[in-house]
Amino acid sequence: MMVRTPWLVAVSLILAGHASVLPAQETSNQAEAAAQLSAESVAKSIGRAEAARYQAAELRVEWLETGSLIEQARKEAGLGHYEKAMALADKARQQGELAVEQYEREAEAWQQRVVR
Amino acid sequence: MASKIKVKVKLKGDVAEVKSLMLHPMETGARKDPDTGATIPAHHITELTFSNNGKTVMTVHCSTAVSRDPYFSFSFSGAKAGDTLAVRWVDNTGESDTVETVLG
Amino acid sequence: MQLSRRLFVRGSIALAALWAMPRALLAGAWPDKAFASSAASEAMTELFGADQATDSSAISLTAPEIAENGAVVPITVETTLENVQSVSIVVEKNPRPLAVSFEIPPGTLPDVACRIKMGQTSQVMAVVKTDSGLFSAAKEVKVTIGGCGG
Amino acid sequence: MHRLALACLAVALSVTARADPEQDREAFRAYFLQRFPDVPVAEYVNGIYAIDDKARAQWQEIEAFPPYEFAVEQGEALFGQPFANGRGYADCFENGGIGVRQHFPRFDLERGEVVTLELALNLCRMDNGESPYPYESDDLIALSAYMAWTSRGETIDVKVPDDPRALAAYEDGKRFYYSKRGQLNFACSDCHVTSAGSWVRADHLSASLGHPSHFPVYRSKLGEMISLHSRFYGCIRDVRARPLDEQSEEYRNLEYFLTYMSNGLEVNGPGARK
Repeated sequence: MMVRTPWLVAVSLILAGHASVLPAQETSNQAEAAAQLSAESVAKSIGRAEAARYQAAELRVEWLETGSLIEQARKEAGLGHYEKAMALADKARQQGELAVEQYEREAEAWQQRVVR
Repeated sequence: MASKIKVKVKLKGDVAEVKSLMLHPMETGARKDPDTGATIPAHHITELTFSNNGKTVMTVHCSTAVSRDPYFSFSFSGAKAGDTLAVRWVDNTGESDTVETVLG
Repeated sequence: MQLSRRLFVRGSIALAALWAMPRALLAGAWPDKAFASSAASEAMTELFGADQATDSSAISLTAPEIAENGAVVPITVETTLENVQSVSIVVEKNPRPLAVSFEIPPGTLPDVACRIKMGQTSQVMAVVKTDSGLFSAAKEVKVTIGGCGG
Repeated sequence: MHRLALACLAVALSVTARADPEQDREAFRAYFLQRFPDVPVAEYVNGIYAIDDKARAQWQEIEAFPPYEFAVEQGEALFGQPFANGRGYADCFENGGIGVRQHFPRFDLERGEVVTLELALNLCRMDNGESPYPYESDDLIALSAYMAWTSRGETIDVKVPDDPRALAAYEDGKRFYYSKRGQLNFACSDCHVTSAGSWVRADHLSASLGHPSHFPVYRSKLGEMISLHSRFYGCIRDVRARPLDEQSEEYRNLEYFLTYMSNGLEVNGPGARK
């Protein structure tokens, strides 16, 4: 009865990993590109993230951290840390998109889990 | 609410089984306010006394390691219906609370 | 009573003879030094004048094996020892190990329960003082952190 | 022709799948009874303590003198205080509000929505010219605790009236319950049906059967009383989704579905939890 379920943890980790864009994954090419980032392009990314978040929020399926990621992105952008701000905004946008995908998938998938 | 101490006594022969629960934050002084980050000062009951018809039947000395909304139970002999059991605590800020109950 | 305690607090070496006396019981006041001690043995010495207690099977200490919640750990201590003067609960790994001390006058039964906080997995010791010395029983209580409920 | 028959069959199937709360309830209950054959059905109202012996002993120590008694006392005092217009809570409920917890949440045909006990209390206040309580208010939770207390031992009896709106609300709660959400991609049912009895980090997962029977609860961790919707809020946050507000339509519908699943069990609120 009291069986540990590593799969629960494993699934969470996989999903958490899938949904994150880790700065460590950035290559030197990206670093070069980052040097060319402007306040304008960062603002655009933040705008896209905000739009994705909004779409998820409208469906009432927004993820927990998306809003604070955008907030952090704005803060970093304000400090001129464009690379950091971009990574945060992209992560937030991805979260917004994944939440909407999750919602669409669940439109039918939930039926499979009903106890019958 | 009047007193923030609740006490329940069961008489079994001349033995009184006493259970008592009181509302108190029992702050350790190590906790931080999650909003402001400021340390919440220690605020805890230091001494709790139970006396039956004026005679002390239990004194409890507490540290901050006593849980929030403290609970204590004990038993004493020589009790009878009609006795008055008084419970009183004082805390490190000098606040106190007291309640009396008649054994039934 | 208050006076003898004050004298003691001043720490006069001339009063070293008093060291062995249980100050808390002597004074009947809140044993601040014992409660402030950061080591179990120090707290014991402050409270009882000795840091050693004899293991006793006459003490029954009920505490959970795994605490459901470190903030509320129910503890019960009962003993068949006679002439009990106090029952104290010491949590070795708490920042201040002495958690609570019950002073038991004649006529009150040595059967007490309370709920305490534990910061981490630790030995929990019940120390019973009788007219013939200090006795103890101990048990490890595991404290786990995290999850949804905790 | 063949295709048409299949389509008809599909429609017929989806209608039966959607339209029978009672069938859902029987299946839900049977699932847990089969999963934990040693646990008597009446025990499920004790949540995790129905299936975890060690935690149960500690919970019983707390129940020996539970801190929620202060909330019950506070709730009773508030319940008896008349409004400015001289009327009181007792005037808003059947049987003067005593022993009625088991009928909540109910589908209000006039309002066309699910009315939980907390919402009913606030509607009562507003109907009598008082301002509603914020849903996290201690006073509102105390009132709810008192009303649960007076209903202890009553059998949970939530009804889905024969009205498409009521059925839709029930169905919406059911969909919410079984839908994955949040970054961790969990549905309520993933933890509290499929994995009930298993561990998540340091916690043992409770069974959903009986979940709503004991609210509001005193949370030792917080040192305060919380509502069922505050627990929903916590669970949703734990799967890393942004929680919805207490008494949102979604949470009310979820409570409706979840409580219907526990029909036949006893009200035993308020409760004590870690």
